Amino acid sequence: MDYNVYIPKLAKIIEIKEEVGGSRPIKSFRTHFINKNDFSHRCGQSAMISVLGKGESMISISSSPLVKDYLQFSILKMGRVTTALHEMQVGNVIGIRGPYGNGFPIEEWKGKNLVFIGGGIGLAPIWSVLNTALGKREDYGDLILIYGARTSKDLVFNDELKELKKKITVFLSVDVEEEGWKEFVGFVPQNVTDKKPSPKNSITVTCGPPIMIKFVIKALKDLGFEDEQIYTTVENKMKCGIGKCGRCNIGKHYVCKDGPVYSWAQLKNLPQEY
Amino acid sequence: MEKILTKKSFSKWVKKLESYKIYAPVKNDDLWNYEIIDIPESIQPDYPNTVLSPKKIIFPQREIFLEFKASNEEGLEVKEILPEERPAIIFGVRPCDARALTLTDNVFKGDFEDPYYWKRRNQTILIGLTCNIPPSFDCFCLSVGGSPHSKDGLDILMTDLEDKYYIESLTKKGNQLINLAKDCFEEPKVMDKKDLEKIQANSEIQIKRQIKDIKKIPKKLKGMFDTPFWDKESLSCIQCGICTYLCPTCHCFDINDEVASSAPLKGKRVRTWDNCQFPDFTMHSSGHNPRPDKASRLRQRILHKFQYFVELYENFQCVGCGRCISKCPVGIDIIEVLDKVRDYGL
Amino acid sequence: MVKVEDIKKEAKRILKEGKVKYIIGYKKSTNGLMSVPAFIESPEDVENLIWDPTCVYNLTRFLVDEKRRKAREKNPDERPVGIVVKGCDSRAIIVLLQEKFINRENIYVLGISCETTGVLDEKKLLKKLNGKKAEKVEYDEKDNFIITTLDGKSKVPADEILAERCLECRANFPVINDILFGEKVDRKLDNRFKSLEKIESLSKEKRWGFWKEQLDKCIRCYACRSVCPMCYCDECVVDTINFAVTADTTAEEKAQRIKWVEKSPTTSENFVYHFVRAIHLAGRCIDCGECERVCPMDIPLRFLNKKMEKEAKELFDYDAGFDPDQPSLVSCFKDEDPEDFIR
Amino acid sequence: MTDEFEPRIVAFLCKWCSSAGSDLAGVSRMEYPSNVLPITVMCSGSVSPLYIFSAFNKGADGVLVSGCHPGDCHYLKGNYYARRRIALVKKLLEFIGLEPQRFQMSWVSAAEGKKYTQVIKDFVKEIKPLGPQTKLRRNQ
Repeated sequence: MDYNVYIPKLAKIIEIKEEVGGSRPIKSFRTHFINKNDFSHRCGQSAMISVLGKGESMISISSSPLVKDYLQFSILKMGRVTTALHEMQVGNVIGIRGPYGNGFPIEEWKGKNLVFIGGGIGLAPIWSVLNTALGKREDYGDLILIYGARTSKDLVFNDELKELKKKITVFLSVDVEEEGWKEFVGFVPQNVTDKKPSPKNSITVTCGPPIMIKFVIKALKDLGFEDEQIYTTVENKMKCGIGKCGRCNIGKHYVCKDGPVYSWAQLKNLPQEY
Repeated sequence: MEKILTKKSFSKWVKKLESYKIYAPVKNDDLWNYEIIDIPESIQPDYPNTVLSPKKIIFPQREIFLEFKASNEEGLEVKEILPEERPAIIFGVRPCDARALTLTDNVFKGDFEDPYYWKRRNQTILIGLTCNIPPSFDCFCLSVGGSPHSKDGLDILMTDLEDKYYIESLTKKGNQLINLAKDCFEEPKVMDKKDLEKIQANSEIQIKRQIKDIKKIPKKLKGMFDTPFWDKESLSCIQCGICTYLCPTCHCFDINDEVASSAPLKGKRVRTWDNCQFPDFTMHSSGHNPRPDKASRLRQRILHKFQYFVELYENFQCVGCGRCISKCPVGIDIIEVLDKVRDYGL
Repeated sequence: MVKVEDIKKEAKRILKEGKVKYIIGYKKSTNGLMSVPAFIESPEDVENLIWDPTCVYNLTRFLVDEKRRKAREKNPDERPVGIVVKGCDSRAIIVLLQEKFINRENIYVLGISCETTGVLDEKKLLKKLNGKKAEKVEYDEKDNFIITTLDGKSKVPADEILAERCLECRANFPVINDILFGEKVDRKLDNRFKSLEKIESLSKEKRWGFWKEQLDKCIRCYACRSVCPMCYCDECVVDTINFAVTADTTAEEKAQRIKWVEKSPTTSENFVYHFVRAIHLAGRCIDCGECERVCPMDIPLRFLNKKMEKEAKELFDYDAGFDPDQPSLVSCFKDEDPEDFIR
Repeated sequence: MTDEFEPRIVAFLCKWCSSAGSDLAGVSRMEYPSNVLPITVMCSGSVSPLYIFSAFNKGADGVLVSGCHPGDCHYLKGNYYARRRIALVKKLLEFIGLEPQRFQMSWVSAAEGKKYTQVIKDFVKEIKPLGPQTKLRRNQ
């Protein structure tokens, strides 16, 4: 045993960007480890973030593994730890342990079209895999992003999305009509049905609130996607992050270790405890 | 290695073990528990089940992980706190409780080894005692792959033969302890071996409770997730944590920061036992709770032990000690629940 | 003497007539001697009902579950729930009524008088039988219990194995009921707080020594809280997160939730937990003794509640659980309340 | 620096009377020990027993609850409720063997700066010989 799995490594916050304001704010944090270490992650993996004195929270890593200068986390203010994170300034120190979880099997997806479907903060885990695919553009076919939020102000990575539109097909949506909005109005699953992505040689990745995921999967099935083509992420309350503390399990699967990425073919056979 | 230790020589042997931290079952008022003892008297062979199993020594209810404090240089300082380096011996371990540790080992090893658990586990020697008579009315070890003289997880198994103990040393660690006081031990005679076999055979007959056809249960449970069975079975459950806290194989935990001072920041991160029967165990920060009622939480306890762990490790995460039955405030009987599971829908 | 046949007859009647949706009573357990709570839904199941000295549970605790379940149902069955209560348990109903937690019309009370005895203490019984297993314990005409073991039947004076609380009981008779079984028998008690003297007579440091040892035993399984009919708060001081969360609860609200008690089972944290509970039960605890009975670590929790009961009586002449219309102990006062301790 | 033990007293002071009383003592330059950590509350009746237990838990050597004289409560009855509740808490704390001097209650009006200083002086004097309160304190 050469290292202690429970001890977080210290990292400095080097950049904070306010993505979404209002009552459900989202901020992106870029961090840099204080001491050299061998942290390397796969797309879709998460890390346990410590605000010492407040506790730990499992957050998905939104930067691509191709980026070596920093780790990025996009965080919705939700409870004790995330509220403390939102109060932090550049230069403050947090703890990070991980990476944890299985991540997306992007090696298997080579040569395929990728359809990303996200809602709200659900774009964070997608962002990592999307940017990795962009970085290795020649490995993949068409890339499509279908993304929505409650209002245009709730869309994360707004600036980056504008850049992204120049490179790939992006369909945005907001839940309700608003002035100046020229794209789709309605929920994300409706937008999926509207845009009709082709199941041919495609993989879809869906992240967002559970209710959205449920209806997106239904929409995808209607479009002819097979269960094996549909990937999504699951979240549950976590403490250890390494499959020991016993609370995040769905059946015999520990979401922290064996998840959070599941194909619908796997997930539909698991009990509904998420 | 097999030896004979007369009861007279027992304390002589124990005296030679002074450098170890020694635990044994101790009675306080009417309560038996493992406690550190300074002068180990002869172990009473007829002690009933201790309230808590030796789990509380290997996996204490409170474990300090690390200390943190504000520092001028990096802003923050984090210091790992590992358990004290001190070899320990636990006397009078029931065979079921020792088996329980081999089952929790599965959880704490693997890709992410738990340094705290293993530090304590590796420096602790377990000396078991055959249950000549069952230590509880609710023992059912035979049903779940154990026995009153099971050797799993033990370093030494002692069996009481009235005026002496039959000693079976099962590991190097066990041999070492015997070699520390060679003159205390005698070689077993043929008669002793016969007595041992007789007592061990007899000990099995005395276990009255059993779960019939337990092999059918994991598969059966798999199909029972979404049935009203759990609502009915959990009606009398009061959602306390007795069954899981007293269980020698339950290992779920929580991690919390205990702050001594907020400015300048100083505190500890500690692990404490946690409990699948409490509603806050799985409740998300958003208020969503994947296991929202007592039916789903009782189901989790049963399925974790009798389905999920079988799928993962091919073992029931239950050793049949009977604590959860004897101590349940409302008499929920896991044997009865599993009997009903087996017969459900038939 | 109470005849279980009478209880069954009434239970059958009210179920058949559809007067109640189900009855909470006692039935035999599968693992031996003690009874377990029974939830009887059909007249056929009434045969399972029992009444003997092992009927220790205070079943009113399940009225809390019933209320919560009903609140979640879309079209709840509005009929009352039948519930079997002893004298002590009936006083818990009074407190729940007094606090308007339940309504009178939602319960149908089958009251049982303990007459001259009460229920047994399982630990005392085990000691009495030197660890031998009892198969059955029954009431006798006199103040005895009849114990059946594999060796046969024997008579034991009830006093020797009665639960501590029964030895100090002043409410052996249900103060509220829709139907009554057994007779009202007056009980003579020299001192209802006698057991407290054992601790009160100790010196200050000895008292602390005693309580420190007790508090240190606690493993925080919260069985004392879970079994208590008065511990019905939606959210308890020891819970780690907000339970009363809605979609509108802000992150700040959750973050600012004060962590009064750490989860670590240390003396200081156990002290806060048990003391908050004791003070919260002051003037509400009706001494059913369930907290002490269920404690796996044998902490004499009843002393804390009993102490509060005694002070409520001596300082404020207040008795809990007899009058649903009286204001609760700490939401009323009298001008002449003692204040000699105030500077 | 002397080695003499200086107790820490957490004082829950009613905003309408005792807190003003302590201010009066301050502005009148009356001398009294500086061992008090005052916490202003809206009424002595709003002091939950949990605050008191928590103060001891977090290391207070003494706890004082101070409110308006009977009949003077800004909310008419708050101090009467407090009187009952505090009496119970006091009995309970003494029951487990906490020194009775460590938990006290007083009536101090806004005009009684002098009385406030006296209460504090007496409190400090009484608990100094007891030494630090370690029974209920969190081990840090």
